[in-house]
Amino acid sequence: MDAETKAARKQLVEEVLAEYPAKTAKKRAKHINVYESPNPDCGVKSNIKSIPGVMTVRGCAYAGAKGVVWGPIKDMVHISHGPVGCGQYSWAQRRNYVSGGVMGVNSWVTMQITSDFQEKDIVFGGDKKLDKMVDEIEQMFPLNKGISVMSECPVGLIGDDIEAVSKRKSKEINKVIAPVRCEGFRGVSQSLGHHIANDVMRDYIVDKAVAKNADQHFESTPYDVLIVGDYNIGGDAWASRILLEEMGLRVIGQWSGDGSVAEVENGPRAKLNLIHCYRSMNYICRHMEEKYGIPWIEYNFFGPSQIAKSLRAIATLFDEKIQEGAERVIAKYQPMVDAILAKYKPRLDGKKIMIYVGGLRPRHVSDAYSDLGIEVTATGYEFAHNDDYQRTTHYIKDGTLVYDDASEFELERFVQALRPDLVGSGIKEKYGTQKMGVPFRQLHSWDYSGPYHGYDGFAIFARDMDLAVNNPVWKMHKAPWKKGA
Amino acid sequence: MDAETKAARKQLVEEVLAEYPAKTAKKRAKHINVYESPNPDCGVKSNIKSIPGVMTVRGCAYAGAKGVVWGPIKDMVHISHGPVGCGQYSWAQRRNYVSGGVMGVNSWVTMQITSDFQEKDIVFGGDKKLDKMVDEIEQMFPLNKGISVMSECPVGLIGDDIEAVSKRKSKEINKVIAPVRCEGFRGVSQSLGHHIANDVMRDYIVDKAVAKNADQHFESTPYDVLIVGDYNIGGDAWASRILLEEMGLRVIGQWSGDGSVAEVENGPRAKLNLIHCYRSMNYICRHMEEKYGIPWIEYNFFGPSQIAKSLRAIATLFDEKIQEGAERVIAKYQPMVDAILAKYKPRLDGKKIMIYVGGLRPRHVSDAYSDLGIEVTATGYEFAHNDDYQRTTHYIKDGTLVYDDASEFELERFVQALRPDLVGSGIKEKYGTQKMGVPFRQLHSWDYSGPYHGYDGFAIFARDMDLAVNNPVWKMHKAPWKKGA
Amino acid sequence: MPQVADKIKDHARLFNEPEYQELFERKKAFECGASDEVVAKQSDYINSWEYREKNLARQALTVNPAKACQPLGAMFASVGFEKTLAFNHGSQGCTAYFRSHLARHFKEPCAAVSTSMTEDAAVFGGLNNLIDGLQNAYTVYKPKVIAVSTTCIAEVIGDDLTAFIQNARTKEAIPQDFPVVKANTPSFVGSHINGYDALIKGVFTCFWEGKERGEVTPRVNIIPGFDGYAVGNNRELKRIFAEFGIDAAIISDVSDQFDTPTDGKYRMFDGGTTYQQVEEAINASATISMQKYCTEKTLDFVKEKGQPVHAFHYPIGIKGTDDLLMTLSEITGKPIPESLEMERGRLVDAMADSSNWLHGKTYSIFGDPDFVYGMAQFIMELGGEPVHLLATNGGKEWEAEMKALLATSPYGAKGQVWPGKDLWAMRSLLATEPCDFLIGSSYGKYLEKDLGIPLIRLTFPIFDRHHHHRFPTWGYQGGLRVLVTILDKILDELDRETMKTGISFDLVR
Amino acid sequence: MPQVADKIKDHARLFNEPEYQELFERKKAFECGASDEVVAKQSDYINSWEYREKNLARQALTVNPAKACQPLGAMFASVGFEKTLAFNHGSQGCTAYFRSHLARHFKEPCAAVSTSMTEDAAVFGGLNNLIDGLQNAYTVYKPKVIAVSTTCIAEVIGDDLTAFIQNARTKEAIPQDFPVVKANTPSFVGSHINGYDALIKGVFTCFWEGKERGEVTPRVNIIPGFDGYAVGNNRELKRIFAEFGIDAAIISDVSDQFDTPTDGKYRMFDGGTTYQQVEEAINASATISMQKYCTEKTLDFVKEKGQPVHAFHYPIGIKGTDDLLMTLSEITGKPIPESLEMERGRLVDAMADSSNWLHGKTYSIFGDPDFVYGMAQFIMELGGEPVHLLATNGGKEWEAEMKALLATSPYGAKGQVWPGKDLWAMRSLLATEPCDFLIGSSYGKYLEKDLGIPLIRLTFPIFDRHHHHRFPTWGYQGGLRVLVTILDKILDELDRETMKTGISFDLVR
Repeated sequence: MDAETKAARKQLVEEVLAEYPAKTAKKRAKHINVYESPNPDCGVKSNIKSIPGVMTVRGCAYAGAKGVVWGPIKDMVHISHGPVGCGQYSWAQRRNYVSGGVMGVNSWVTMQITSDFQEKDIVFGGDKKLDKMVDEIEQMFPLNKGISVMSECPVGLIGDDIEAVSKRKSKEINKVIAPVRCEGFRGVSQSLGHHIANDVMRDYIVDKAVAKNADQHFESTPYDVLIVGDYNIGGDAWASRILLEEMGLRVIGQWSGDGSVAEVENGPRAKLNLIHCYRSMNYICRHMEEKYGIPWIEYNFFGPSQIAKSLRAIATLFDEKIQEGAERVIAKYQPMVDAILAKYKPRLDGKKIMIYVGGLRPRHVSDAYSDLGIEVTATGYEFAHNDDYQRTTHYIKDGTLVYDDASEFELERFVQALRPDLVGSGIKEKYGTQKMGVPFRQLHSWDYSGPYHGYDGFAIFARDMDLAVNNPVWKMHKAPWKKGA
Repeated sequence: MDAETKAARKQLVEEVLAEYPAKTAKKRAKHINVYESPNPDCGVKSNIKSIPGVMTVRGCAYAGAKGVVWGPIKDMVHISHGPVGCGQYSWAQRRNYVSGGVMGVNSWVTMQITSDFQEKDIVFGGDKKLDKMVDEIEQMFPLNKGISVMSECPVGLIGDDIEAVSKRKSKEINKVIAPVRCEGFRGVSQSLGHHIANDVMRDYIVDKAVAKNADQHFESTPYDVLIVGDYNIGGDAWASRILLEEMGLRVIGQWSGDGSVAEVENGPRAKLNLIHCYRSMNYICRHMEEKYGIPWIEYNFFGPSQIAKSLRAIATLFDEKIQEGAERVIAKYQPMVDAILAKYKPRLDGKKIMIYVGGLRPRHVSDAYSDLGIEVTATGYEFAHNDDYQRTTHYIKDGTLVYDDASEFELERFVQALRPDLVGSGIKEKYGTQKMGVPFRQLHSWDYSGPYHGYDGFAIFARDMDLAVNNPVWKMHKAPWKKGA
Repeated sequence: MPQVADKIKDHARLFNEPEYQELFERKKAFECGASDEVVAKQSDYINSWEYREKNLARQALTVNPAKACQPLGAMFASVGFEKTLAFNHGSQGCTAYFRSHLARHFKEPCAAVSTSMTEDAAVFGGLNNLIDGLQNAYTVYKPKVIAVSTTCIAEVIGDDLTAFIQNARTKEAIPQDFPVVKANTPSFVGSHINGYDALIKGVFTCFWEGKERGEVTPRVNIIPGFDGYAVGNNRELKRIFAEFGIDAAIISDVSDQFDTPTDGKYRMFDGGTTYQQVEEAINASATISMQKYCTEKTLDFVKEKGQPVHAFHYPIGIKGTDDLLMTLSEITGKPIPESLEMERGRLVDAMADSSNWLHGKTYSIFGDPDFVYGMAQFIMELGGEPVHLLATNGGKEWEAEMKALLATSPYGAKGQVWPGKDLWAMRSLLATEPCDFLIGSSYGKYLEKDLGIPLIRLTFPIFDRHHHHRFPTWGYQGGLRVLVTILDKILDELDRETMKTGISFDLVR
Repeated sequence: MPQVADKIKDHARLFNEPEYQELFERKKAFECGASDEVVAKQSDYINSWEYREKNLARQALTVNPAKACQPLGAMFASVGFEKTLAFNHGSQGCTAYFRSHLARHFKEPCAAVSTSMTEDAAVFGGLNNLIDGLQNAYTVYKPKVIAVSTTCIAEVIGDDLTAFIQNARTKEAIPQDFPVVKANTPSFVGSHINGYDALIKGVFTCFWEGKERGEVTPRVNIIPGFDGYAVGNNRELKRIFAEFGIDAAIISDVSDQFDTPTDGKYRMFDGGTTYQQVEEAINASATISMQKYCTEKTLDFVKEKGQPVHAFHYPIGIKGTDDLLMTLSEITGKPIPESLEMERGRLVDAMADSSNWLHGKTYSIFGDPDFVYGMAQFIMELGGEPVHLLATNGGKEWEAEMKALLATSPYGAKGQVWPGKDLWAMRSLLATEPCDFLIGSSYGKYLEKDLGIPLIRLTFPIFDRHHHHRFPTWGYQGGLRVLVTILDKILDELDRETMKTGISFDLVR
């Protein structure tokens, strides 16, 4: 990027910060930067407490644990343990698609199951209620394979011992009951919720299953892999799995999109763990590597460049059969990719996008946009850690604006100043951005579209970016009689 | 009825007539009467030209011929021959239900097929167009069993020879082509259209089929009957047929609701003709009686009293087996009738209805209402003849107001003065009546309900009258803040 | 025995019962119909390209046209004027049909009289019918004005309305100065939109007789055209005028006539354009037609009087409304009010919010020429793609205008324009080149049934849904309603489709 | 390979392709789930009366409740006031959830800040968070007022809002006289409707502080309550006031805030009740609550000030609107205007026209207590029969009022009232005692799917349809819209049902 533009961007950052109280400006300054290539990091601090009153976009540990990691496991009943709201607002919001389940019979992903704490539960504690809930769950939903207890804020404040209740009731019903201490005040964002969720999954399912060799009928193959950190938003994991299977691998589980307790239990039987969302599930991959010697590899199934790269990288860890498989898969989809690019690239070439989301997407989608000719002008994470920003440098260009835990105020100013052709962020950011006349796609929920992973997903991704950017409405926001004005 | 009420009614009639110009009042006076029991007629003139400018409810000969008699024959293509409107306004309006047909393949009842006359067709004549239309019908609808040519006004005025075209093309395609001279200006109402339609059906199908013994494989039985004058509105004919079949008769055809050319051709093989709508199809019954010696009997399948009476009357014309059959049918349905009456009669008892429709209904529905406890306060026909009014005296009580070819003006005044609990008339009368706060049922289309014939139909009839009379909306038309006023 | 007093089955369910299914089987034996195989084969055949070609080549046969005849339009236009009795000179059956047709759409009474011409009148002329008719109608219904239009018979035999009406005055059937509007409306020329045109022109002709344009009053005449949504639309127009602070007269305003209350009283006449407004209309700044093809002759007549005219094509959506407002602003010199600009922004907002569901959906549209134009324009604004655009009463000029419209947008690339074609032709078009949704009138329900393409009812006649016409389709607010109507259908269908497996049956969309 | 560039399949269709169906089969082998027979058996069992009884007997477990928590209601109420920033003291995740929740319903941005309390704050109290939060929010967003409500953590640890805010003033985080509204809104008490109540009461408490009722201004305060249709309804109320010529203040009016235009500019604040109105409200003639259960404490507070209060139950339809108008008339001494009486007559007219389709249909209704009441009342006016009436956040008083309502009409005979129950209980109720239609929020779509009972979306939250909230449900015009919504569903379903055979697939209905 030319020095002038870069300077202008730095100037913009200064201007925005200047509107904060001094103390706040100083803190926020550490989280915003114009990237200098080829620095090995983005030059921003991360994973630090949000500043009160600035309208952070972040959520909480409960959102990370229940909403992201545990919620998609379909054959468990996930209790939102505490008052009604948390479960209500997150009810069926994450589009974690499920195959073959009957709601309320053997799948509970799209249900809101809560202890609905009342004042008396706060005063006298909620453990008794939890005990009774387990019995009622068994009555109502006897085919459940286990229960998770997702703690909401009050639970951690009133001294409840959900671990004890879980242990006792687990013995009674002879199923997993996983107490997850993901109270909303823990940590600084969703991120700690992921970590806690990983740890509980490790302690209450993975290690126990390995210890007791739970599924003795499982027949391993040399090609067994596990998908980790794909939550099957709009079917993402399926559009990924299909490629892995086509190249000759056997996918033995999905963590946790469309996942089941059996897949979690048998996960450690994989020969290789394939991790898509590093942020939310690297913990358990590291654990499995350390404890069971299972190697893991990050992959990126957004867009044809990264898909091909990832397929090849995965294949190198297997034999020639799989390597040929990867090439066959890439070749098979190439004509479709060519057709998609031929149709959409001319409509999108040279457009600029600003990204602000969580997890892996602020970097992972970058090359998918490049494949379509769209440049990432700015990007940032809601709840990243330093290792995320390091990884981001492989994707972004010199001069890219990077923001960590951006406030709505900052985002609005950046959008106004940079006037990108597209913003990719979340539901809270969507409608305000659009009012400015700027096209927008939700990059959490895929704006109710998807899948975006894999080749099948890329076709949809391309279509969606085109329809977002080029919808005629974006030429209409100014009344024609005001045009002269 | 007490003399006072009767006098009031006569006074009402005088008052209404007084608003007409003298000449008109004099003419209309002959059509309105307060019935004096037990006179053998209703004391009204009928089947006379409507008076210009008074808003008669009547339609035209085309409506009677195409809309009523021919239109329901499902496997023929009925051409509305002339300008586009007549066919358009009558398109799929009569609810002549059809079993087992595929629209545009072997059934055309719900289609509007027209020659869409343009100015040049008026100037140069429409015969050439008709000729071509037959060819195009054969191309588009090869499975048709024949064509009817329903003349609209211009055809009769411009000297077209549709008979010649029909004859020629009929030979070419070897199917019936029936030219029906039902121009709208012929006669004084729908009624002449029925007659013309009957005559053409006689000449172009019935007599020809008999003459050539069209269907030689037809195996007769002693119990063969033909349903005549049931147009299967909302499935009426089916709810009737089921009873006849249950009592042991074999129904060999339906004229013309859900009818087919074959059923018309084989009609004269019946041992007895059962006529429901006397007005519209008595002509062909008389012809079949005269020419083929087939007896006919009028029946009334509205309401349990008349159904039982009719079943027994029909049965007496057959052997004991059928007579037993009739009793069996009556007994079978009695519990259902009792339950219906138990449910609805208490809700309807003592209510009064005003009726104004066409065909057979102004008299035939009378006892069905009586069965429910509803009294017919006034009744009249759009297009009756004297024989209809004679038949009506068997149904109505002393003091009933009778009007023939009533104008909307008269009807409105009578409704305002008599304030019945229910009015049964047509779509043109429906909404104005309701605005007066008076419940209404369409008695042409059954207000999109039905069937009303037979026992199954009576259950629906009872339900519908209840919902019309007792819907809570009829207590709402006055604003409560106006109640004191 | 299917009926039980507690749960009575009517036609919709009764005949699915086994008793009746068996009855149908028994009956079938007497029908001597084609075999099931032959029927199936023909059923397939009518979906083929070969059939389509034959279907489109028809020259004489019309099947399921989407148009009505002139006097219907004249009747509709008549009742939009204050205490005006619609009066058809011709056979009485016509009048019964017009009245029923409008009643079925508006679910309202429709008053109109006929001269009830019969065979003798066909031979000797309808003079006596007209005289008697005028006298009776005048006496009984006490209208301010009688609006005479003709049906086929009077046109074919050549009855001279002008002479006959003069005769009626001479015979004192009506007072000398009683205004009688005349419109020749032969059913074998044009369609209901031309009848509308003829009647409006007749009103102007009658009330502007002998007058010339004088000093211009700052006022706009608006002629809505034949519009099944007139109740909602005319009221919305009046609301817009009020926001604007514009003096505007709707010429033929049926919005009250077709929306009288149920309060115990039947109003045969209600609301409508006053004749004072009609008389003053000659001096208005300009006349705007909301539907060009409904007002061609009227606008010529107005233009001849020296008054500027503007014509729109049933404007729906952003550009349609923008153009209307800018024209109003231009004519009156008044700025477009902030409140309407705010409504515009809110419609744009709704379009943006829903754009991902609307984008790329394909639609076929049928109806009157102006409606198809306005609707197609809005569809393209929504990122939708028009496929088959059909107006049975559209001609060459309309075809050219439609093609020009399609050419303005990349979303018009799939658009094919079908002037003069009927809905049986549409059937072939949709069978061979399908689309996602069909926009039209209730007549489209057979296409929906046969081809599985969901129908969105947005134009006259709507017989099988109630009260839609009480809400507007015009203006930014009307655009919002149209958008929501379309979007609801899209999302309803998506729910239905995804309900089977549960996959994609999302709580949020 | 399912994707083709010309016709890209997304999630709704992609996974029906054989490739994916086979993938699901392969995956199933790793899931070790119950056998198909066991699943089928349990699927049947959950529809049984036995299951229903167990389901209704639950004491600890809540499944699919139809209620949210207090601070959501407080946030909704906050943004109905002029330039007021909703400010949650507690964990930041709560605020993110409230904002998303409202955004998904209104398809609008929802601004609110949090004090982002974390573990240290849980231990040491949230004082610093509150002070910093106020300072940042005040500086960055420049609101006129900040409305503080609490989430669980602040309530459980017992943060003292009054003292903390005073502390913030002392530390000059905000100016001394900067108004800060307070509401304690613990999520473990009541539901969103109580949070609404608390915030409104908080506003009055803040702005009426030290004031007593003086000379009465002829004005009415209207508190709409928590209403997902607020955009349409509040505007409709204002239109009604204008027709009436009444001076009325809507207390918390979100109609502009949740309907800002897309015109190139993001408005974080728009419209809302002014604080002048709030201050003057103390001297109004009376206060009317549109939703009793949303305003119990507020009305008590107003009553204590000596002002008359009136409370309705989300009035829909004829009697609901009649009562509202008569109350307005009574309070203000102004007669009900003719124009509204005409609208009334038009709604009655629509009800009469459609009565044969509406009569005798059975409905179950769920939602907030006032909504269920108002809706059930209208359903009975339409000749419909309520079956299961459920409010998760309804209590004993509501139950008694509902039963009294049902007893006023023969159409209420089938009605069963279910206070405190959730939608998994509703599932059992509908499986064992079904009805024709279900009225509620988007959450009802799972019931529709499982039980085949069509859902009519008429209350918050509506996540999967757009812009419905821009149209009113209140007033006679709102009643018409509700009627049409219900009727469209009835007729859509009838068409769908009869499309199979063609019998009863009528053109006119």
